[in-house]
Amino acid sequence: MLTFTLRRLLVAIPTLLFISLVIFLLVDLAPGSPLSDIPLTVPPDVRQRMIEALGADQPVFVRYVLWLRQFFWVEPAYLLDGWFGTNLANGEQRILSWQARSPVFTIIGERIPQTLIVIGTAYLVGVLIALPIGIYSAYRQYSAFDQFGTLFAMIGFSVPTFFSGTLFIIIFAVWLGWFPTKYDTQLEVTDWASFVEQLRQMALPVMTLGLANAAVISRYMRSSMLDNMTQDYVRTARAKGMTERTVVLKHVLRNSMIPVVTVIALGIPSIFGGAIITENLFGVNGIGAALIGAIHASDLPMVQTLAFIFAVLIVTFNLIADILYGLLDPRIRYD
Amino acid sequence: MLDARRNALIQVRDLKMYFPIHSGLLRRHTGDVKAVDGVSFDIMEGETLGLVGESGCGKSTVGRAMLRLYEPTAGNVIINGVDVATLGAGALRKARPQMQMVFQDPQASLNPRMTLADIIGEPLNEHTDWDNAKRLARIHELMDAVGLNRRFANRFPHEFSGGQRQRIGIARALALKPKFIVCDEPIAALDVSIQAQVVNLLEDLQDQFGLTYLFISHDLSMVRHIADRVAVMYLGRIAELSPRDDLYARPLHPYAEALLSAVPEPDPTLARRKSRIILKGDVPSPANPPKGCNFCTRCPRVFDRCLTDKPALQEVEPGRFVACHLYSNTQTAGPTRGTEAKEHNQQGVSQ
Amino acid sequence: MKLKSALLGAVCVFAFAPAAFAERGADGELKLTFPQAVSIMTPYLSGGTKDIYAASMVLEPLAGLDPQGVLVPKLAAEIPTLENGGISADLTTITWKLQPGLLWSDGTPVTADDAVFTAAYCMDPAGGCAQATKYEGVASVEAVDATTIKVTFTGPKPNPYTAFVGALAPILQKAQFANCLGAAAPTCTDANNMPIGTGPFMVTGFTVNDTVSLTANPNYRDPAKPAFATAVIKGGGDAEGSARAVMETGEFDYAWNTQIPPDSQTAMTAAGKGQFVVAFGTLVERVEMNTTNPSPDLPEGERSTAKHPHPILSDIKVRTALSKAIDRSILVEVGYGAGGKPTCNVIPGPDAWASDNTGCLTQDMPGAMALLDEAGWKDSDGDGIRDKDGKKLSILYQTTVNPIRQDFQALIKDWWTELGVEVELKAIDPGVFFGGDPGSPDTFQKFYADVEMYANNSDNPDPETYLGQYQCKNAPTPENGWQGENINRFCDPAYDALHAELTKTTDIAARQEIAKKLNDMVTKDSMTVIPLVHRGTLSAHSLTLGGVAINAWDSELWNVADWFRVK
Amino acid sequence: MADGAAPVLDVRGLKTVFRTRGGEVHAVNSVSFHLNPGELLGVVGESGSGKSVTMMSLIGLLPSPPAEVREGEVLLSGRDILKISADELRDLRGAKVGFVFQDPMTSLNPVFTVGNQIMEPLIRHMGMSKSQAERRAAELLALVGIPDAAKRLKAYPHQFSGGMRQRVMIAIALACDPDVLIADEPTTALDVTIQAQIIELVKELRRKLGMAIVWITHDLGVIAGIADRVMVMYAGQVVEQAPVAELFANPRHPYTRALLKTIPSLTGERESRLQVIEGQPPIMSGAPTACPFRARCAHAFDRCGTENPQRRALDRRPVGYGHDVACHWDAPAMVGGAHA
Amino acid sequence: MTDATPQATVKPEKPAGSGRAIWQQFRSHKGAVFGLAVLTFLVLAVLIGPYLWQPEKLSVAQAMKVRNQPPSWQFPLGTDQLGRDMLVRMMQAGKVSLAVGFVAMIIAITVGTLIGVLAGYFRRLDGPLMRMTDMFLALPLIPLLLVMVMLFRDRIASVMGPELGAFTLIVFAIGITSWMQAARIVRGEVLALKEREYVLAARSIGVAPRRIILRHILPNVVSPVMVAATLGVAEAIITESVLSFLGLGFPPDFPTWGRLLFDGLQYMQLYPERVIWPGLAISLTVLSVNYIGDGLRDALDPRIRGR
Repeated sequence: MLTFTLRRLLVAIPTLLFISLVIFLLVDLAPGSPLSDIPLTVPPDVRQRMIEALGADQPVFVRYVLWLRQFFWVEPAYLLDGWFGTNLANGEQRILSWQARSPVFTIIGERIPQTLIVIGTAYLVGVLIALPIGIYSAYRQYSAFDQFGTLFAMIGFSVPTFFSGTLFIIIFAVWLGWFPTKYDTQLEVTDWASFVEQLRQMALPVMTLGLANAAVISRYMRSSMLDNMTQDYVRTARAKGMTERTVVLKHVLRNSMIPVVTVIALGIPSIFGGAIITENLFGVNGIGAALIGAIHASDLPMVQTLAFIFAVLIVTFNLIADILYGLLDPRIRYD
Repeated sequence: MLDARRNALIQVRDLKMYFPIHSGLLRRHTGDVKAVDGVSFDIMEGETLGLVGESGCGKSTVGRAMLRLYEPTAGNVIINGVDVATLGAGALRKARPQMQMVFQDPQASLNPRMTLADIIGEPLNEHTDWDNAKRLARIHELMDAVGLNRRFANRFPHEFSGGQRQRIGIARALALKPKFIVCDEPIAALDVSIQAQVVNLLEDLQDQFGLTYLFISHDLSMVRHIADRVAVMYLGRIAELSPRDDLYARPLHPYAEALLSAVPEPDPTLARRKSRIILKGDVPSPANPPKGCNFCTRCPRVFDRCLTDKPALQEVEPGRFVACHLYSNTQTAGPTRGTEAKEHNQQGVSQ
Repeated sequence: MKLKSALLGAVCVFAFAPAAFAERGADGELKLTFPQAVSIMTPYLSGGTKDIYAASMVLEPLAGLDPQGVLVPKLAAEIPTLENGGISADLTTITWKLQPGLLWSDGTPVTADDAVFTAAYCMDPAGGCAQATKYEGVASVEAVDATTIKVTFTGPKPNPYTAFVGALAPILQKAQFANCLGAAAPTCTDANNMPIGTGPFMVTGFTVNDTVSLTANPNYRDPAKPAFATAVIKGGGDAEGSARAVMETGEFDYAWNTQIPPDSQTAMTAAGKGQFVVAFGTLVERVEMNTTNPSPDLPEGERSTAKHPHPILSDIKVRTALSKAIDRSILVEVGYGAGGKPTCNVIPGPDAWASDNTGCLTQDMPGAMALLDEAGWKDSDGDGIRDKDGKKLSILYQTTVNPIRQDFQALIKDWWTELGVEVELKAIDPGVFFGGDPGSPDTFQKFYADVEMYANNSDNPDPETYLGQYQCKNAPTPENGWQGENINRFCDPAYDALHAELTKTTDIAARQEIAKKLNDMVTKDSMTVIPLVHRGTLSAHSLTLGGVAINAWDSELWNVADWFRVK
Repeated sequence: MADGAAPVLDVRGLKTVFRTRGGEVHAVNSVSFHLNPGELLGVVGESGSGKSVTMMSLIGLLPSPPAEVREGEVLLSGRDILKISADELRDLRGAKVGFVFQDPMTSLNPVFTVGNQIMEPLIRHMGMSKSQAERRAAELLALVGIPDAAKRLKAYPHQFSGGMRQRVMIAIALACDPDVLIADEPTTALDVTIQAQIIELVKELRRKLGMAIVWITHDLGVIAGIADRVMVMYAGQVVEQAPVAELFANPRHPYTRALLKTIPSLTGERESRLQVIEGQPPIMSGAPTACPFRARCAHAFDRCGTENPQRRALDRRPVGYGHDVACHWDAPAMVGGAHA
Repeated sequence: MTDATPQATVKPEKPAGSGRAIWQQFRSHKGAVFGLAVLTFLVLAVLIGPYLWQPEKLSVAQAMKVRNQPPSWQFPLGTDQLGRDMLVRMMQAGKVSLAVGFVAMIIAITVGTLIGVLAGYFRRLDGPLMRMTDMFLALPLIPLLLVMVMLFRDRIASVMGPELGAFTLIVFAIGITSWMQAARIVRGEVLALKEREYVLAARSIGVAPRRIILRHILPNVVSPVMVAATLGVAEAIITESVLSFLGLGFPPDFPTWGRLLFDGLQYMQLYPERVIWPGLAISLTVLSVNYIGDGLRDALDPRIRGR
């Protein structure tokens, strides 16, 4: 297990370097300029000066190497300095967002909490809704409940979040007035009242995303349960006189969860990646909103960094999913 | 070990099939699963050689490696004078028609999405450039030969019973008029009443077309019926190779003896009288076989030398080959000698 | 129009309501929402209106402009003029006096040195100052004494109210920004995000592209203001969501830039929680005619350059016909409602500067058809599309991605198709269209299309610079890397001469006359620019928010110190 | 054969059908049999003959739908368990009736330890505490001949060989000391030498514990060595039933006879050609109106096509207790047994 | 045996794999029949509908009077903010959306299956191809699409014209960025299939790898591919709407369902039918394609068909 993990880690390094190069080039080659916001009355030479001030006039490969150094040396050094009060970074220049002129990692650091809280909760809620639906759908295959579950999942697949989100706003905020439409990122939970407030403002984005997530995961859960329901060991459990509850919720579920858990783990990077449209719609202003904002403003350092972090997370969680599979399934031997 | 009486169609020499084990950080080659570890035998033209052994002993691997479905690690497989173990891809393809295989699971060995005619006709597509009519005629001919109704040519495998499916598999193997067929547990997945049908069919076809069979099975009584000579495998090696009647009447290798004694006797009176040798424990892993004789961990007659030296397969009686130290101190061990050894060792274990 | 007069009435009532009885911080929290989030708090490093408006709550210039475009003193004691001697007779210097006793929010005094520093900060060529145009022509800035600032220009400057005037050019605190000169400017994250200012509020918390938290400045010069103790600017979402948060759910007090369809405006107003307000500046949605040939068949480097005149649009009759076919009032009705009005001018205001050019306001289909016939474009093969010499009257019409612009494209395409013109539409991401990347074929400067539509405005009531765009020398070409504001490559020596005269004229009435003439030359005389709609900025505020006086010439939040809670 | 004692299991007229899209399949058709205390009843038949389905349906282990137990009585220690609720039935399964299935590779849950799986019925049926159950589980493992039992409790099924897993299955089945053990082809998936080990084990356990066993198999050889009484099934019906020696010595149903002849012997004379039963077993759609074996039967006559034969006794003992057969043909007794 | 025995004249049964049998199995799946009916309806509506429903072209002035109308006899689905007939627009949009959805799905499935089969069948290609798949999964989609569109739009447009060019580019862009799931699924299946005995049987006959893949492997990965395909259609239709939203899609006068849905959003409260029609159309397409996929999967499998 350990050597397997180490091996996968070793393979991940060249993969990541390659991905970083592709991302760097892609983002760099994409058209668009951070200066599109500047009034049209600003003369060209001033624009040119501003572009130079953004550091965009060096050859692309020089910038790639510099960026790599920033990413793998300077920024971690700042992180360590922040933790231990050391001075590894030695005042070196950090990666700055072109749009906000502040360090990209500081911005991302500010945004991760709300992304994790909102999108993470939505994912969790999605999983918590999906599992029982999937389990019961499989247990009563072809029942009315199962048919309804299929329909629910299909709607979840086919309705874009910008549509369901707006619908929820109109129903729950405008008509019913239950929940606010704008997420207050400054809200600190200190007492019961603010906790309730936090729950209220999370309600709409969590509902929107949770439903979409639940649709997907419930399908996986159902098919995995169906695969296992017909296994011989289920008959053994019944032959031992175990209650249906034990048979389904202990024997079948535990086995069915193995592939589902890895699917869930593979979906976790999307939590960090944020849900671009949902975040934007509700003003959650997490990573997803940062990404779309940066793309619209052609904020190259921000897009590159976010894209690469996302790639790192995907690679990492792929690895974690593999390891989880091994941990959950005693039959798997990696060596 | 050549049998001069008849012409050896097949000569297998020191066939090895190792599946490498890679482990560690750098995926280094750290060992091998020795599925087949130096197997040699001949099969005479028109003969049926039975290959018996328990699951995991490597008997199926021998069959597959002989037909180059696996790339053998070492050794020669000379079929009709050609060493197929070393042929290049093109030459191998040309050599394929003369050697064919019948598989164990008639369900799994037929593509569920192809019709019977497609399945039987596939070898013809590959190796002939016949037109449709000619091919169809041949398909019908083959269906007649294995006793399938011609009307079923457009049916799918799942529409047939297990026995009929196995007939399809046999027809496919016969399509190119092979000389040699490896029957890899062809009856293991069939019901008792159907097994007999298939075995009879195989025997009829052998007579009709002069086929040579390697009949791989774990069913000792069926092998007794069909095979002329029988090889008993244990953990990748041949323990004993003897003419059928000799083996069943008086097995020489302790493993062969135990194996035969473990077969249930379908006669209550005999069954109750029969004294059985019950082997202890399980077969060791082929990735980590014992240092000495492969059977030494379970052998009721094990002695010191068995733990250190691997016995070679030697002819201890005319036509009888055994790999056991009980017989290895002499090149000309006769039946008496073997019996003595056996008695001696029985005393040895009874302590 | 009923809505608009109601709005104006409201503005009058609230803007001049006596707020003196109020007490600083008595009205609790002011909540604002911007569809685009604030990314930085100094206007010198950002061109984004959202950033400039947010910064205007904290940083102040010497003088600002009121809703009528009239100068009002902010930090200055009074507006310097020729009459009071603040401007030298040769128009080369302007001298500002600071109000006495001004303090930064950290309690230190404001001095002339801060202004000197601010000019140096923005004029440093390595700093990438976004407002460098504000300091163009400035030769030197000196502190005559602690409260006197003298700005010297390189030549006579008929309009010297650029440096230190308006939300784009506020005064920075020297002490805070001293280490942020030149190349270091972007790295001063703390100062850029939480500048110390003199405005009614000061920043207490800043989350990039999300939220700005502010609290009343204890050292603000009017002890009774601001009425609110704290303020928060929440960014993100879209215009729809921002408007909804004020007009329907009442979560926010003020939403900037709530450009939504007229129907939705009416529906939201009906909810009775807030109202929309509009400010008309000089923003004009227009169609620009390409005078050069954008054909992709031309070699790269000659496409859309003066080398090849446009095969169709070079004919003024065609251009006029295209303009005549457009019903501008329908455009307004569909796209803007109260937030726009039809116009034929590129300089639609202030009134004194605007030409009374109304010829284009009524649609004239027969006239347009006649003109095309006259120009020789006739539908000879009966396919519904006019042609001449075997060439079809076919036009590629591009603009940015924006629902209203796409509606405009659809309508104009309908009218032009009716004329017998084949129209192909294209919509480009605004980041690319306005991005100015010389490598991209889709920038508005490259103009690889026959006509394109966008909006532009003069950021100063005096349009001298703005009108300067249409000089021959400003045409984008491959040689200058496609940089240049003369988008349609209009070139008329008479225009250039007249503009040169404008830069020398000091008499305000004369300047206005020249500006009107220049305006007419590019619009009704040559039909190179077809103005469509004079757009206002549409914002929304809650009915419980008083004192809002929307302003097109300065920050919309120019008088945020006077805002209060209606009880 | 303790005829005097009341049977632990008495099945009367059991009928099970499967509902499929193609119609009903009568998988078990009026099957009656009994099992005396301490007796080993062998049930022989080919796949599809209904031998497993019979055993599964009497204790409610068939998935429903599509299976439906339509008629019959199943008296377990005198109590009709087809009439009790699903919950009560669950209380009997694993407690009064233990099961061993064919494939030890798939019959154990791969993600739980062997100990856990043995302890489950102990905790459920015997109300043991965890530690009690653990002690008992270790005893059981030792009982079925697994060395180092206490340690092996923590191992997972995949860490055992096939034979060892089947021993674990037996330990689970015996955990609550059941009156009846139903072994459904318990050695079919195993190698001969391992099969021999398991058979020895079962014989030994039977001596020690004295439970009654139903042993389902298609291998007459296994039956010959282990059973007291044999029941032959074909197409969902019992065609012949007799004490084991009697059946092998004097089979009376043509199917039983054919079956015995198809098996090549390991010891006797080697036949030049194997006996075959031509044709295929039928699929039992609809209630049978004729003898299901008639198409493959050498002795079939008119009556076989119109009337499904009832079981009839061949000696003085009632049907089910001596030798009985379901055949219209009055077979002459075979001289010298099947292998003559 | 070659001479004409009486048996040789026996006519073989009709192949059970013929269209009729497949159709019969398909018909027994209620959901699939429903799906087929709905999809047929949608396809006919977008293909034939425009010929059946040709309302009089309104001038701009006339259209201005009928803006934002609710459904009526004159405008069965109402009108939009410019007074255009929504039914006409829905039909135009449907043609594009359905075409984008299916073509992009076919590209994605083709690429995914190809990569999956190669990786699964040829051990040596497995590592590199799967690394590549991981990489594509980790790539940021939007910048990738931006670059592709920037690099190729004009070149393609100059060859094929703006509309067909945009179609080709969009379909290609979506296809090329959504094959990864299919590749992973197919690889897993192939790894299992290639150990099946019938593949061994084919090898023992000497069938070349290419033909083994075509004849023995591909037909048997149809089921999982079908599932991926149905989801792919929905994803492609929705991705297209996001692309249009970013200005990377079709020319602005070229409606698609995704675009109509997006445009309708800001009118959702006032005129909910503006989002209901395109939303319904997308959902129905996805739903019907999914059920058809289910039915086809069963119908194409001779094992299930015979049951």
